[in-house]
Amino acid sequence: MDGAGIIKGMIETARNFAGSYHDEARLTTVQYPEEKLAPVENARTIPFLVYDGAEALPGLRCTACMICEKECPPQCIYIVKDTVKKPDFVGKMQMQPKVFDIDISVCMSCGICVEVCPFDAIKMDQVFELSTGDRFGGLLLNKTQLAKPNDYFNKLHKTEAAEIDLRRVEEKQKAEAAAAAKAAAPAKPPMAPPPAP
Amino acid sequence: MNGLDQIFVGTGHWIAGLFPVYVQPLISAALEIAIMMAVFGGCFALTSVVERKLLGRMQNRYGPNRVGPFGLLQPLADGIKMLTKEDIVPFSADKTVHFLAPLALSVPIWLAFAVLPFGRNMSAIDLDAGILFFFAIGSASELAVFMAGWSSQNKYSLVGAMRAIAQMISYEVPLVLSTVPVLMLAGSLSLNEIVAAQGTYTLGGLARWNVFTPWGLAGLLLFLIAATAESNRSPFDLPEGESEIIAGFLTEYSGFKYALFFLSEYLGLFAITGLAVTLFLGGWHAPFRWLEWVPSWLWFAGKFCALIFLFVWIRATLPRLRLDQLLNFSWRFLVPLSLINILVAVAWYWSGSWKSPVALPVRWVLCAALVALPYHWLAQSLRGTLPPPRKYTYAE
Amino acid sequence: METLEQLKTRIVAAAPGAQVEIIPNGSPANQPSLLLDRDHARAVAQFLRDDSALAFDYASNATGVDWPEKIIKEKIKVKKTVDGVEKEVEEMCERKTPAYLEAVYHLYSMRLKHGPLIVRLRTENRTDRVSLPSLTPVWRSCEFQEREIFDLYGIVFEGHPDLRRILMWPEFTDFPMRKDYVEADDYEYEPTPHDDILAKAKKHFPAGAPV
Amino acid sequence: MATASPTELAASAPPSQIMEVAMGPQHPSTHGVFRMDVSLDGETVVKLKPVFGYLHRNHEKIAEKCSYLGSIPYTDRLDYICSLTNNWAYAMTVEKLAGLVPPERAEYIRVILSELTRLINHSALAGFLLQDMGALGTPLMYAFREREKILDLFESLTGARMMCNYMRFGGCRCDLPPGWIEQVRRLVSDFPKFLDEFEALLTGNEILQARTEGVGVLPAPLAVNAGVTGPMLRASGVNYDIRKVDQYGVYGRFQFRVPLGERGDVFDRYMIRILEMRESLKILEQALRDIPGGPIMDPKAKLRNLRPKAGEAYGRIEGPKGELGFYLISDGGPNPYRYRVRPPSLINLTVLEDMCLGQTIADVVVILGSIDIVLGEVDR
Repeated sequence: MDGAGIIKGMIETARNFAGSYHDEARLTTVQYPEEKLAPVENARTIPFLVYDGAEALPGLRCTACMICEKECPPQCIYIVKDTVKKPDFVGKMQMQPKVFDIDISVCMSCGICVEVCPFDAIKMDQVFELSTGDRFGGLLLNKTQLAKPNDYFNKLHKTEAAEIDLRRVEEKQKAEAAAAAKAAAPAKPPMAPPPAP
Repeated sequence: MNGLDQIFVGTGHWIAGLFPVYVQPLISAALEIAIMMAVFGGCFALTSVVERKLLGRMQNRYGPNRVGPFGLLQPLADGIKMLTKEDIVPFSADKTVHFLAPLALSVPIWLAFAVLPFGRNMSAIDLDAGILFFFAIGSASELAVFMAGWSSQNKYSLVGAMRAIAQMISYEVPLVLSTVPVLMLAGSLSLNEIVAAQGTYTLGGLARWNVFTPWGLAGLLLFLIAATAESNRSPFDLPEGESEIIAGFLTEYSGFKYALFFLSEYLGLFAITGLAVTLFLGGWHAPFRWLEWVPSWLWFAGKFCALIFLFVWIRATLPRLRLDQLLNFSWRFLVPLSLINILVAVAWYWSGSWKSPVALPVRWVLCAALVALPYHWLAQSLRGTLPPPRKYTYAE
Repeated sequence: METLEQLKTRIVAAAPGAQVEIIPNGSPANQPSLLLDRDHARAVAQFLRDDSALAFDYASNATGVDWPEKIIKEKIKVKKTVDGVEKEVEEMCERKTPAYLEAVYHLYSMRLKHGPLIVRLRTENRTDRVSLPSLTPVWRSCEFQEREIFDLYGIVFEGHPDLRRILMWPEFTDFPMRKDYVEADDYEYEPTPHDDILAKAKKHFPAGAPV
Repeated sequence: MATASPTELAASAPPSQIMEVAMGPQHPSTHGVFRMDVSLDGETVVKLKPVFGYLHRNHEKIAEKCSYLGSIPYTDRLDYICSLTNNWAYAMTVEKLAGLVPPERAEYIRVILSELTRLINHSALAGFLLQDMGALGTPLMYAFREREKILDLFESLTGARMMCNYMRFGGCRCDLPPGWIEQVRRLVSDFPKFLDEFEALLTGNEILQARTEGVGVLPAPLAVNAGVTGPMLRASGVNYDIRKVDQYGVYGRFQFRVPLGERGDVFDRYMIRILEMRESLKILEQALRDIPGGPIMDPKAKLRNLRPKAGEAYGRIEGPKGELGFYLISDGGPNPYRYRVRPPSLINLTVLEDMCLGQTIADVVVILGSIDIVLGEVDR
C-alpha cells in the first residue's frame, strides 16, 4: 500500500507522544536551574590550586616549577617565582609562586597541566557557572581566587584524591624516618649510608 | 439542552435588545465580528503554544513551559517580542508593496469565518452560496504571498514566492473538487443545509456524517491533503522551506509584519479546518443520538481540535516534498482521484435505492473498491516504474 | 607490492628519461619515498595509476612541505699539510642545504588494497621558480589539496583546472605555512602574555607589559 | 530527472535568466560556515562553486609551535563531533613516528570509544539529513536522545562530553571507572531498539524515498578517482574500509561486515550509515566481551618533551566521515617539523558540484547533508 511508510512513521511519533507522558526514557529533558545532573567524578572544567592545612597561600602545594606554564597548549598560565622559600609538607624548603594567574577565557579545560604537574598542585575543578560581564579582568583568576582546600579536592575527585593523600602520607613517614635515621647516624661514623628507604 | 446550546445566541439577542430598533442590526453584526475576532485571535495564540508543546512532546521534550503556568503565557511573550522587534525593510525593497503584502493576506482571511456554522443557528451569515464565498476568499492569499516575495528584492524570497504561486494554484483544484460530492448529495451550496443534511441518525443511533460513506472518507482525506498544501503546512511548506530557501517569502519580514503573516497562516488553517468539519464531520452534530444533549458548539470545537492535532502530528513526522514532486502529486494524483470520487458518490447515490438488508455492506465494498483501485494505479503511475528493491551486499 | 627498487626500475623503463631517487625514512614507520623529477612527473603518475600490477588509483593525501636553507656544521676529513706533514685533519665547515618547496603524495590502491607509495616532487627554489606539474588530471582527489598547497605554501601547479586560494581570502598575498612567514601585527590584549605574546605586548605597550 | 551535462544546461538558458545565489555562509543547512556560489536557471543548478575558509585557524601552524603532547587537545577541535577518532588517528601516527606500542587494554578501549563515536556521528547525520529535508526536529531529537547517553559515558571516562582529549601516544590517559563497562554493555544492548524505531520512522517513508532516490548519484570510478572515502564511497559500491584494509589496532580480531550500496545516491548513503551502525554494535559486543586487564600506557612512552628521531610517518584510520590521516615529519626536536591532517570532509566535497548539476536547490541541500561535512575539519 503506498501510504504505509508514512503511516508507520506517524505511529512512531504517536508512540513517542504517548510515551513522553509515562515512559521516563522518552522525556529526557533536565530542567536546568531547578533540576541538576548528578556531578560526574572525572568531569573537568577549569583548573584550581590545591593547598593543605588551614590558610591558603602558605599551604599551596605549588613550587613554581613552571612546567604547566610551558606545557599549556593555549598558554593561559602566567607564573612569577617568589624569592622567599617556604617549607613544603615534608619540611624541605621549596620555591613558591608570587604571581599565579590563569586566564580562564583562554583555558580550554584540556587538563594537560594536571597531567604534567609533578607536585599534584593543580587539579581540575567542576564549577561551570563562570559567566561574567567583565571581559578583561573578570576571567583572570589570580592565586588567591584559584586556591582551594584539599578536602574540596577530595570531595570532587574521590579516588584520585585518596591515592594522592595516601602517597603523601607515606612520603612524609619516609622523610621522617630518614630524618630520624640521620639524627641517629652521627653516633655511628658519618660515612655509613642511611638505611635504604 | 436548549438553554446551554443557545447561550451565545441568546445573550447576543439580549444585548442587541438593549439598543433602539433601528441600530440593532448594526450592533449585532458588530458583536458577532468582535466575538469572532476574539475567539479566533485567542485560538491563534493558544494554538501557537499548544503546537509547540505537542511538537515538543512528540520529540521527547517539554516544549515552552517557562512563561506562565505550563507556558500558556508564551503567546503573550511572543506578541510583545514581535511588537518590540525592529521592523527592517530592505533598502532596495518596493516599500509600498512590501508594506501592503501582510495586510492583503490577513484581511481576507477574517472574512472566511463569516459563513462557517459554529453551532445550531450560530453562523454569522447564512449565505446560499456559502462555499463559493469561502473559496473566493481563500484564493486571495496567492496574490498577497507573491506581493511579499516579489517586493522583498531577495533571491530566496523570489524563489519562495514562485513556489507559493505554483503550489497554491495547483492545490486549489483538488480542494474544490473534493467538496463537489458533498454539495451534490447535500443538494445545496449553503453550509447550514449541508450540516442539516448530515443531521439524521441511523437506526443504531450513529449520525449520518459524510465521513461514514466511502466517498466521504476519500473526500475528507483528499480535502485534508489539499488543505495542508493550501495553508503551507508541513509536507508542503515549500514557500517557506526553512532548510532550503531560508524563510522563502518571509525572509525579509521582521517585527509585527512577520507576526501578521504568522497570524494569517494560522487563521487560514482554522478556516479550512472549520470547513472540513462542516463538510465531512457533520458540523455541530453529535456522533450519537443519545449524545444530543451536549451543546452543539462544543461538538464543533472538539472536532476542530482533533483536526488541528492531526495537522501538528503530520508536521512532526513528515519531511518536505520537492517542487516537481509537489506538482506531480497534485495534478497526476489528487485531481484524478477527486474526479473519481465524484463518480463514487454517484454510484453510492444510485445504489441508495437497493432494498436488500445486506445492501449497505455491499454498497460500501463496491464503492470502496471503486476508490481504492484507482488510488493504487495512480500512485503506481506517479512513482513511475518501481525500481527493484535495494539489496545491500556485505563484503567480509 | 614490490619493493621500491623494483618499482624504480619499472618506472624508469615505463617512462624513459625519468630520474627516480629513493629517499630513506628515519622513523620506525619505515615509509621510504620516491623522488620524481619535475618534467616526467605527470607521465610517471599516469603509469602508476594505469599499470595493472600497481593500480594506484587513489591519491589519499597531497601535502606541501617547506625546506628553507639550513646551514649544517659538519666535521669532514680534510688532507692538510700541517707543518710539513701530510695528515688527516677533522675540520668544521658549513654546508648550505639546497632550499626548495616540496609536494608529497601518498598513493594507495583501492583495487589491490596496497600502499602507501609516497611520491615527492620538489621545486627548484623557494623564491621565483616554484612551479610543479599538477597531478589533478591523473587523480581528482588532489584538486582541493593542491589548491591548499598553493594557498599556504605558494607552489604553482601547472595544469590544475582551477588554481586559486582555497582557505585564505583572495586578496591575501603571503603564504602563511612557510617557515619564514611573519604574522600580521594583529595583536589583541591578553591578560596573561608570556613568550612571544609578551614580546608583542611590549611592542604594543612600550611603557611595560600590561601585567 | 537525468543529470544533464553542465555545458548543455548553461547553453540552454540565456545568461540574463541565470540567477547567481550565494548559499551560505549564514545558511540554515550548510552544516557550518560554508558557502556555495550557485547559479540557478529557475530552480535547476547550472554551476556550483564551494567556498571554504571561514573557519580556517591554521591548525597546522599552531601544531608546529606546540609539543607533541600539547597538540592532542587541538585534535579534538578538528572534527568536533568525533573527537575520539581524531585523537586516535593522531596518537597512532605519533606512535608510528616514535616507535611506541600501546598495550592490549588500551587498544581495546580505543576500539570501543571509536565505535561509540561512529554511532554518535551516523545517528546525528541521519538526524541532520532529515532536518535538511524538512522533518523539523523529530528524527534529530531521537538521534540526539541516544547521543546524550553516549556523551554521558564519555564524560564519566574522559571528563568532557565532546572535547575528550583522552588518548595519548602509547595508550590512554586514565583507566575505565568502575561500572563503566557495564553501562556500555547496557547501552549497546538497547541501541538496536532505537535503530529499529528510527528505521520505522524513516526508511519506509514515501516522501523520504521520493526526495532521495536518484538524487546526487555518485558513480564508483569518479568516487575512487576523486579520493572520496568512508560511507559515501561504500554507498557507490566500492569495497574499501580501512578497518579491513589496514586492520590497524586490534580490528583484525573482530568479525564484522562492510555494507556496500548499489546506486550511490542519497538514499544509499543514508542506508549505509544505518547498516554501519548495526555493524559497529557487533564490534562493540565483541570488544566488550574480551577486553583484557592490564596497564593502559606503554611504560616506554615519555609524554613530556618527546623527541622522535628525524623521519616522517603517515597514519590513517577509518573515521566516521572517511579516511582521517595524519602526516608528521619530525626533525628530532620537541615540535613536529610538519603536521598535516588529511581531512575526509574536504576531499569528499570535491564531487559536490558533479553531483549537484542538473538538480534543484532542494536537492543541493540534501546532497550536501548526505556528504556529512564538519567545517572544523574542512577548514582546519
